[in-house]
Amino acid sequence: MMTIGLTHYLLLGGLLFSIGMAIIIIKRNGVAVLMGLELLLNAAALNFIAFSHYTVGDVRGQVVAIFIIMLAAAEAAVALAIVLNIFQHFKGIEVDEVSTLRD
Amino acid sequence: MIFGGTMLSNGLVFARYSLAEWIQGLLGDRLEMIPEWILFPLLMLAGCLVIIGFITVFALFAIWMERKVSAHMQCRLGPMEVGFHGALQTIADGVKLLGKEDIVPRHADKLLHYLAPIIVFAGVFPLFVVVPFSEKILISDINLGLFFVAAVGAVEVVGVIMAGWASNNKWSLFGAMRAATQLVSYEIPLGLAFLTIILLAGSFSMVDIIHQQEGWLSNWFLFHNPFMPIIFLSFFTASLAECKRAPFDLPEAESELVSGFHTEYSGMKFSIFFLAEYAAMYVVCAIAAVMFLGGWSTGIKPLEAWLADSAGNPMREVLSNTVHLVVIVTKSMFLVFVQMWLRWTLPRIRLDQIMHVCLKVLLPWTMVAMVATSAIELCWPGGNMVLTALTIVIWSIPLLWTLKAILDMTVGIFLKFVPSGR
Amino acid sequence: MGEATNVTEVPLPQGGTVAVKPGDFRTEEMLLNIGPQHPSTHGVLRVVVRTDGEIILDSQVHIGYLHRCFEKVVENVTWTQVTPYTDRMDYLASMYNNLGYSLAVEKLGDVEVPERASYIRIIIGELQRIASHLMSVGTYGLDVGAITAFLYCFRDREITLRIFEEVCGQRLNYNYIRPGGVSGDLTDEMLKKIDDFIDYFLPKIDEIDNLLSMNGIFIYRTAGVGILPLDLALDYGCTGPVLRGSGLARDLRKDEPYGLYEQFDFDVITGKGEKGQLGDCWDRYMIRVREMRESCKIIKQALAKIPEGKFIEPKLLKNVKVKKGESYLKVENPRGELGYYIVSDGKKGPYRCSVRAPSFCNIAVLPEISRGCMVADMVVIIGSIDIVMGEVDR
Amino acid sequence: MNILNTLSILAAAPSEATAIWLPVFFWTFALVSVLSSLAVLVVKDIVRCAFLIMSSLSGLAGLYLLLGAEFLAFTQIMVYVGGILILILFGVMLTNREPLLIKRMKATGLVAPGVLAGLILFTAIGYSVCTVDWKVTDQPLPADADTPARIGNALMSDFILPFEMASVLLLVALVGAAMAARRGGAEG
Repeated sequence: MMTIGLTHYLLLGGLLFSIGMAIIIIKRNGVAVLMGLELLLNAAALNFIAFSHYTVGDVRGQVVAIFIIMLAAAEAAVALAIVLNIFQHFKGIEVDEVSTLRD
Repeated sequence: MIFGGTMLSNGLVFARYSLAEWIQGLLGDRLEMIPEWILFPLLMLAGCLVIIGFITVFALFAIWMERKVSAHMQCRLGPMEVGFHGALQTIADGVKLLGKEDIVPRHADKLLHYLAPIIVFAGVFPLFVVVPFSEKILISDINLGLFFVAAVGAVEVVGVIMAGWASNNKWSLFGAMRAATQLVSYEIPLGLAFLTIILLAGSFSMVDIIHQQEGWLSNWFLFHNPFMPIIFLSFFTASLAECKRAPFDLPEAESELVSGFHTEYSGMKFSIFFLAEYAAMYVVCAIAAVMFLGGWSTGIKPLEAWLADSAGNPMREVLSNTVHLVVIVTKSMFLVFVQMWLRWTLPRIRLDQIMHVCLKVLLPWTMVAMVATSAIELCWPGGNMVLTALTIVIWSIPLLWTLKAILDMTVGIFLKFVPSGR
Repeated sequence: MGEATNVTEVPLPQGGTVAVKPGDFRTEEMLLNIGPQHPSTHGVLRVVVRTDGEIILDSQVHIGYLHRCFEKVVENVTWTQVTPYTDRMDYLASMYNNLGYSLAVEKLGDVEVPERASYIRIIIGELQRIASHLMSVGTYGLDVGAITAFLYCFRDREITLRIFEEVCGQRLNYNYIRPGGVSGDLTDEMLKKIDDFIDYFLPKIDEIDNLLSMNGIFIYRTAGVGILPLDLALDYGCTGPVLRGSGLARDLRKDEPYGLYEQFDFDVITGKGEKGQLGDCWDRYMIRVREMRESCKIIKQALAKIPEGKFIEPKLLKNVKVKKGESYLKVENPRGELGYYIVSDGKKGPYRCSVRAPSFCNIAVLPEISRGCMVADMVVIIGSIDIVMGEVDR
Repeated sequence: MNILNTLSILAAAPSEATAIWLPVFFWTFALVSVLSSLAVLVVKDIVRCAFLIMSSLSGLAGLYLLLGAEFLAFTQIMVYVGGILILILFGVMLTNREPLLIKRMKATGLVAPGVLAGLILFTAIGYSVCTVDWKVTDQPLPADADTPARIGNALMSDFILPFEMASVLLLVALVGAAMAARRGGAEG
């Protein structure tokens, strides 16, 4: 068995980041887009923690990851409020139909 | 003969060593032959089996106890047929449930319907990893104990929502939404109570928290200062809500939502929900006992000192662990009994009222108590005897009243019990 | 359930209103079927509610799942054969159905009732009222989730049922009170038993009060919920505890005494809005608890002065002769005014018999008072109206 | 022996014998998160998507454990599984016309570009990851390091400003979300 090193985690983070990106592009539902966004943020957090573990041997990367999680929570709350408003306004949350700035 | 003696001592050692040590003792020299990398997963497996065994045995007992407690409170006898006073009734029911058809509603999301009970159970099961029984009898004393409890406890709600959604039934969905609202909201007072204890103990670890409370009874965090009983009450109330027990059993309110999120469940899946509920009951009560009631500490300083002084005295170590085991289980079971008592006495409250209680009653009071406790801890680190005495004096009236009520009830159950009719 | 075309003001449970117009929704409205198979609809009531989240916007009561053609069936039987059918209407207060019917027939047929029979009717009737109210109070506890109160009530109701069983051999459908008297005498031993029961039962009412009526959460759940204003109650023809809960002291035993009720001293209980507002669920519930005390009072008085004598004219056990004509007579059933309208063409049985069932009139008010409440309140309101589907559907 | 702790001990100071399990755990957790996030791309039912995202993020929490960040792992579970997932599910349920029918989502016309973009991005990242020398330290955090305490100290010393800003941000987000989701919030 090979040993697991920093490269593994970075590649995994990159893979998840790419998948998140693809979700954001492909999905039409506002809530699903939000899920892709969460994946992006988490991929970044994984990188931070991996770096923290393998390159500095410190907790600073973990602290940044905590801030990322916190940001994700705030973002999710606000984004869902916006999604609800979009739903009320457009009677649907398909993001490509939401194309007007005002009515 | 020697072999028998080893077995006997190994049996006793269960109360002497943690699980890993116990297995080591059981295998003896043969352990050397097993490579460590195999032993490691085996140990994990053994831990899981021990937890499952405990949950099953506890649930069997607790369900019987619940039926008996409720029956005697309601002037009935409860199960009497299977075994001594119906003690085996739960097993009979379990066998019956196993034999039931597993019904999945049409148009239900079969995969999620199947996964939901597993996830609910997975939200409770790992909590037992940190629930301590004595110095040696615990699966693991991870240094983030209380935080682990708060985190893993949050998983349960996912399973509940999954069950409600997948059942394709409006009642189930209602129950799931209620559960989500309630469980997420009550995590806040729960978390604040955790914070206060972490603040006092300076550690997340369950064992550390208990060690902080050893010695006399007045060392218990419950009596730390006059605000701690408020935190305790708030924690207990919130934990009732987290376990979905009456008067907060809205997610499964049988008179409103038929059966809430598990309306469409039968057979084994239903019994897993049930098992998880009872396991959660024990966990929250054991954690309350650890946080406020000194965990396994007896509260008698000389006895504790005598028990702790076990250097070169294996029998006393066994005794010490046994006593601690009995003490913490008794404390937890007492709280479990209070949960049952409340369930069979109080009506259920309404959804908006449940939020009112959480956000406008529990939260402010817990906040105030937490701030006050931290201020006190800042002024008198490690507690203050005057404050402890004050706590005991102030709270003795409600405490005595509760004890009297319990006494009345027990007397009522055993002496004044009249079967229906005359 | 019509489509709302204009803005409707929907009251919220925590006070204030919310304007709802079509298309204006944060959440989707949901149609919810409560019943006919549901734990708290007290039988086979079906209520279709339109909800926004858990708040009820509108509801409609569907009945008829227990229809048994009572009024048609009794056109084909003799006067005395009708009573078993009346038993099955309000199966929780069968004695009263018997009594109402018997009184209507006696009024039309000019049948003289022995005085002892009148007393027995009052004793048994009030005992039946206690049994019925115990059922109502207990299941109400069940509705709000207090299961122990339910079993306490059932424990005591069991005793009344045993008394009934000893009196007439039946626990639920008695066929005991019949035109001309009652079908069997109350022995001294039975009277003693009833007396003992009252002595035993009066303190038990305090127990119910302690456990349920004055429980903080119970008051929290029921006070100020499902408020029925007096004019609305009168408009819908509500009677019994539902009407008295709204504050009107209307009791046929006082207002239009039948039997020998004018000779007895008791109070008519009305709601006062002590805990919430006048006419809320707690008031309606509390009326029943307090009426049990009044019933005990009446039974005590009746037991004290019950005369010796016949309990029925033996020839009347076969059949009654009723002349041509019609009569209407109403009695105060535990649920309200139970009216019997009987038409006779001089033959062996009724030509037509129509019943004014109190539950039927009371349940009609449900959509009005449940609007703006939560789904959990719906259960509480249905329970506070205390319906018996056997009577609603007949 | 602490069974749960073993995971992080395993990662930080792997003994010769137990290190053999480290890749197993890594691959398990990695597969869970990658497969479930890939499934999100394919699955049409939005509720299933939400649960898949949850499983993906839980897999990440497992990886955090392996990296010796237990505090982060439990925070991840608490915040994502207990909080954000519930929010997302509420969002899903509140924005579905037919609450009880499985909602089939339509994809945009951007499936091919989306997949392509993902592939290109991954290639770029993979290339840079493999070519750069990351200066891996030979002194990772000791296994018995009190990471929660260290994190707490870091938050209260080096990161005090971001920490305070974070609380303000959370408050603003809370108020903002409440205002935006208020009934009639769209009209102002």
